[in-house]
Amino acid sequence: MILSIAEALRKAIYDEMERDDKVFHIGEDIGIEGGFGGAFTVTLGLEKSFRDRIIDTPISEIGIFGAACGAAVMGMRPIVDVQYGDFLFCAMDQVANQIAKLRYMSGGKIKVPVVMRAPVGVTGRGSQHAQNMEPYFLSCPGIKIIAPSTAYDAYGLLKAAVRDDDPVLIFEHKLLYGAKGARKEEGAIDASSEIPDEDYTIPIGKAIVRKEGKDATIISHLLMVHHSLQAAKTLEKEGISCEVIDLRSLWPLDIGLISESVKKTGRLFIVEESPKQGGIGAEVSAQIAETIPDHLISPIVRIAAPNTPAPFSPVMEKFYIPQPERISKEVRKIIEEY
Amino acid sequence: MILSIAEALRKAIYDEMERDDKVFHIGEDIGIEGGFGGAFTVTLGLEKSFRDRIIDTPISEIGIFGAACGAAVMGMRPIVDVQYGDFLFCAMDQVANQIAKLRYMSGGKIKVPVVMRAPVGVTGRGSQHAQNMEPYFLSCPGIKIIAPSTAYDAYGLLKAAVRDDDPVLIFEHKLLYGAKGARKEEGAIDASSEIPDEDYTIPIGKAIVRKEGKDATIISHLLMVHHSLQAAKTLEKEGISCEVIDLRSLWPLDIGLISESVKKTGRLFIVEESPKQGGIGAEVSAQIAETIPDHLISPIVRIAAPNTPAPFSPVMEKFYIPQPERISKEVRKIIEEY
Amino acid sequence: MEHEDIIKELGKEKLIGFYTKMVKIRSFEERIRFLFLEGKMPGTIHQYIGMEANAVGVCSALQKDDVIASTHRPHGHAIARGLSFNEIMAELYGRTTGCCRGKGGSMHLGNLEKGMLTAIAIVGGNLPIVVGMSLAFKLMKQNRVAVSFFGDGASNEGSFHESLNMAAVLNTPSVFVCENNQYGASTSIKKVMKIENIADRARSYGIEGVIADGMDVIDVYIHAKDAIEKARKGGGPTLLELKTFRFCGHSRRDPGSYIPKEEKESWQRKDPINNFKKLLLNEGLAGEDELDDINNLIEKELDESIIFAQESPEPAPEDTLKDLYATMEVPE
Amino acid sequence: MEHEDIIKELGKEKLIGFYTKMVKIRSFEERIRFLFLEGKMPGTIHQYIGMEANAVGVCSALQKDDVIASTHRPHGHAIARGLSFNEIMAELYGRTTGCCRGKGGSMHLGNLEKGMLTAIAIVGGNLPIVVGMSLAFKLMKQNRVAVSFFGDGASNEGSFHESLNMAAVLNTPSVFVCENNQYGASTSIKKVMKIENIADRARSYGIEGVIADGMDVIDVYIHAKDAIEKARKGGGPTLLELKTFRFCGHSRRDPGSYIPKEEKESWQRKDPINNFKKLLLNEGLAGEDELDDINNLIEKELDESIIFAQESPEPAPEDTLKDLYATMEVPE
Ligand SMILES: Cc1ncc(C[n+]2csc(CCOP(=O)(O)OP(=O)(O)O)c2C)c(N)n1
Ligand SMILES: Cc1ncc(C[n+]2csc(CCOP(=O)(O)OP(=O)(O)O)c2C)c(N)n1
Ligand SMILES: [Mg+2]
Ligand SMILES: [Mg+2]
Repeated sequence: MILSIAEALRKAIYDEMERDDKVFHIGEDIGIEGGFGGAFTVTLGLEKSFRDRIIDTPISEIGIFGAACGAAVMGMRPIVDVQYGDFLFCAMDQVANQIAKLRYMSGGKIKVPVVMRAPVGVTGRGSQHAQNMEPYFLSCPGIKIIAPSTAYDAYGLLKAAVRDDDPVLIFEHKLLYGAKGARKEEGAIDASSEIPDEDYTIPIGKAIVRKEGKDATIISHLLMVHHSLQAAKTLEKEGISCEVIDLRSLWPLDIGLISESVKKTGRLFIVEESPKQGGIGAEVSAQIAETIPDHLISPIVRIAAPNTPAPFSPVMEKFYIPQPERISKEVRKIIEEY
Repeated sequence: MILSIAEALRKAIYDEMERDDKVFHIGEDIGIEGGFGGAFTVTLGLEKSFRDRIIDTPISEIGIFGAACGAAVMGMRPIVDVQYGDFLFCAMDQVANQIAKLRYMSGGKIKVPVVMRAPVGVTGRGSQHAQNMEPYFLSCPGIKIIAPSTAYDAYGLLKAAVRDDDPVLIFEHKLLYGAKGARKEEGAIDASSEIPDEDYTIPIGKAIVRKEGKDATIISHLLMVHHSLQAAKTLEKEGISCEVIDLRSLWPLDIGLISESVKKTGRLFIVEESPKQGGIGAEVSAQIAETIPDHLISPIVRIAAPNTPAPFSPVMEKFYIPQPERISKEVRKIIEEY
Repeated sequence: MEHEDIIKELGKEKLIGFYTKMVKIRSFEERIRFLFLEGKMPGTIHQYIGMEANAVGVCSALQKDDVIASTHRPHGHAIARGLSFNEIMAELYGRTTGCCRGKGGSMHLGNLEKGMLTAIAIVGGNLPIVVGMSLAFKLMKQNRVAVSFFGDGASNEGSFHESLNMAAVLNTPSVFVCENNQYGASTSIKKVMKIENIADRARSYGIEGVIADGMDVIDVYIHAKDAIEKARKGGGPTLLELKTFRFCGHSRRDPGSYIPKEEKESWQRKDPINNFKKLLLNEGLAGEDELDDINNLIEKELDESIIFAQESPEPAPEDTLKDLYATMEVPE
Repeated sequence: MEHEDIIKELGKEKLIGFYTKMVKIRSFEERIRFLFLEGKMPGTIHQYIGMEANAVGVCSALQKDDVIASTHRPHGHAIARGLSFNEIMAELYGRTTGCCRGKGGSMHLGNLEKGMLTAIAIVGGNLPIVVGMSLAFKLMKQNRVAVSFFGDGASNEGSFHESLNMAAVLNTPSVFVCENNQYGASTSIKKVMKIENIADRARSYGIEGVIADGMDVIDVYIHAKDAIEKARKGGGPTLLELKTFRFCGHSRRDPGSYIPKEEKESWQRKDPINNFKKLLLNEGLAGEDELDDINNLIEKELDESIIFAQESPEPAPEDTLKDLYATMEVPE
């Protein structure tokens, strides 16, 4: 059946909860009758099937993440919803000091299988409901990070995350959910997929080539995969053949696949929606520069948001988010120059 | 007079408080009679001169950073002490969502001149009192980041920070304070300097060459500057001439100075005490790789802690922190290979 | 004091002022709701319909150089604090003439020159900042007060706890106004706290907790005035809980289906504007015509502000790079 | 119940057990203080001297599969919960035989198999986790209880507020034990809260707040038992405040000069071990010899644990790279 990302995530949660009664979901407004199913409808209706395991909480992010941490340590499989990724900062101590470190501090004697679901993306709400939080967690050992750009991946990655014995942070993009009706997001992109009726997972740590090409490698995740593919399409018409890689996992990074591609194309572009400073692009760039610099025909280019918070006005917002045109322009420029 | 970093910071705070009655200091245990003067003696005794402006608080990091934020908006010049940088996570929302963004969200109509003092460094206390927090804030537009490795710089940079109209985060290293007596840290390094008796500041955003050299550029900050200099000394004896640059400011980065050096030496090593993943080294590496890749004779090398939290045992801790021997080994290896 | 005496003491002008401000808020919210529904406005909004007596009652008790801080639901606070329709409307349209030059949008309205901090859209996020603003007043020996508006939901955040305790021990001139509208997003307070009155939480900090009827602007005003003047005199912070309700969804997209019909209706009978209007008429403080004129003027002002906003220049894309640092350009 | 009756009910064995555990803690702390002063031990420590009755009273009321969570000051909790001197001592020495294999150190002691979570050195950081542990028990329909130990200082953290409220509304089997030792580091609670009893903060969450004498192991035990059994029976969380004092500095380097002499002395007269010893002797529950034997045995056990620790293997440097992920190697 064809599902949107929101639906695919919902199905994954449903299926995992049915499979394993240790799985529960906790968050604000996730299971209220007549409510939203979380800020982006992902959990809508799940409380009807699992009233005890869809747990609505006070607005208390420290409490929520701590609760998930403690429950995980005792053998449960919590999934946390944080409404907007930006609010991860409110729970940052629980995420970065506790969830990420507990196993290590215990000498490997306990495990903390928490799944944390965080919507990200710059979407007309101003600076505090807009951040792509990925870079903050890339600096934090102990957490795996995934970021599905299609419904197929969303289903398989979330299931893999629930079954993983380590903490997994899954970033979901507001413009990719495919929420419908009143909750449809402006500027949303269709990321729905055919979801086969089988129990599949997608391995954490594996990127995927979304489009093959030979002149340039474009690396991205979430919404930027779609923008990159669009740019690649434009460039293709001009005779520039781009390989587009969807990272899917930000940690661990599938540097193997990226390297293979760069060895082939000789050119690397990293596209991300967060500010360039200290972004995902920096890490990817550094790994390539220190391992296979000789394969680069041209300088690595990071295409990112500017080094500012997200502005509100649509005009500025459009400038802020790397658009397909900007991506193709940057690629074109490099190809022309080198 | 010759002062340790702790003393130089104390003097800077004293001098700034005397100069401007808008300056105040807020934090836990900073001005208690018979107490510590903060966790590392920096504010010791200051309450005797400025009882109203050395403000002891409950253990409430959200409250402390919020209080500084609000006071700054209303025209005060707060300095915050956070005991251990690790606790910044407890106040992360106030730092990253409020302090960093308020001016921007207001359309530039307000300003938030907060100085945040955060001790960092891996020092025998286990994972939660050990983190080098710099990378988390490098991803956060709106905050300037400084990191003095000498008492001279500590004095000048802190003064510059207090006078700066933007939020400034100053990372101080536990092993460089030079605290004395019972509060001396094991493994501490002497970073004291002659502090001239004049009102000087050090511009934020300017790195400095600590040692000139022609074969390789080593970039670092805080404790790693001292380790790098030691490595450079060893290498010098072997005929390898290293240029050692002390970043001093992590944001903005003095990429100009770094580039000049790399153009000269052709080799870049970035040393940092935090895990490699998503670290400062990634950003520096990416900036160099995208601007002057042709000047590189050899691949950029990041020398950092492993991608784990800090372990407790001294044996593992020593392995965790990049030691001078490791730095010289890495440089030597590259020089031999390229 | 009895209600009647109070009305006398406040006098016609002030009371008509209350009415006007409340209608301003209501009319503004009704109008932009349509602009949103018609797709003319970008972003999202959280509206203040039904809660008008809170902002107006509190802000009317403030002096010019006092400061308020607001939340994701700031339209009412902004209007009550005296921001103009123009600067608010233009901000919602993301124009350069907006109070945040288009950088903030609905959730970050503010104009510090008029005594309102840029609104903080992180639930509970403004309380610690209000402690700081009032701490600044105390340190500078200024007789000013800082007021935090926040919701019932926010009172479950750690920031609430730390802020009230810190304000208590630092004895800052702060007033914490909890607008208890019974819901945090879709969640009834009954589900997320086991106490009846949020005001009771004041006891944990050794400060006063006070309850007022958030559907009665006069009751709000009186209690707010007490708390504000107490703070101004060095008496420290107060937690003021206003019992209220929103007559709209949580945000633009929310039909509010989680609220039982009876609950909604029982609160709607307490409509702060309708009832206050009746009072004005009954007490002979105003005639229907006079009030109609007020409404009409407001509608006109709204028309103008929409035109103002729509005709205001859009920011240049590159304006994105402005306004972050006071002392430097955004580094590349 | 009167103290006398209680003593009868508890019986000799249990009471001698209390004594033994308290002396174990005290002796351990005294011993490692010297090891630190002599520079034989790495790291830093926060000691539990004077507070022994808290850990022992509470942990004695627990069942085997209950769980506790501790803080930066965890030695007493670890010993009371039944971790062995060997595994604790070896951890302080950073050896592979330590309860955290040398990865944790003093501030992160724990052994979940023995019912103690890896200690959390972030003040207030363990409370939310305890909510989660007890939530797990509730969801799994296990009759287990989770206990958080934390300090007076921690009760000013946002995490305290969120945790107690959440435990209250989720009705989890949690007990929040606030060891009010009058100081958070160098700061007197009088400076950082305007209330007398932290237990009163329970009212903000609609749960019970109880005070016990933290210098009296029996009083602690009784109140802890009530709270724990209430939680176990589905009665929800309790905030249990123990009035106590530390007879040592905050941390290894702290001479505690900020504590007035009289305050120190008045508390020292309440020494939980001395007084309990007197009680045992007075009630004829034990003779001096018997107690001396206990002390001697403990000293011997300590000697052995120091040898055990010192002779235990150091981790290999590369062990740094182990124990982070359960499912993969640390990526390069
Ligand atoms: C820290 C944080 N958590 C969650 C949210 C999402 N959110 C926005 S408004 C809201 C409800 C707030 O309830 P309340 O404080 O009662 O204010 P009200 O909306 O009723 O005015 C929530 C959960 C947020 N903005 N910030
Ligand atoms: C979030 C956080 N802030 C500050 C500290 C530094 N610190 C460690 S212990 C301590 C005092 C704690 O006081 P209390 O909670 O009363 O416990 P006690 O030390 O008295 O047992 C402080 C401030 C910390 N570890 N974590
Ligand atoms: Mg509400
Ligand atoms: Mg204490």
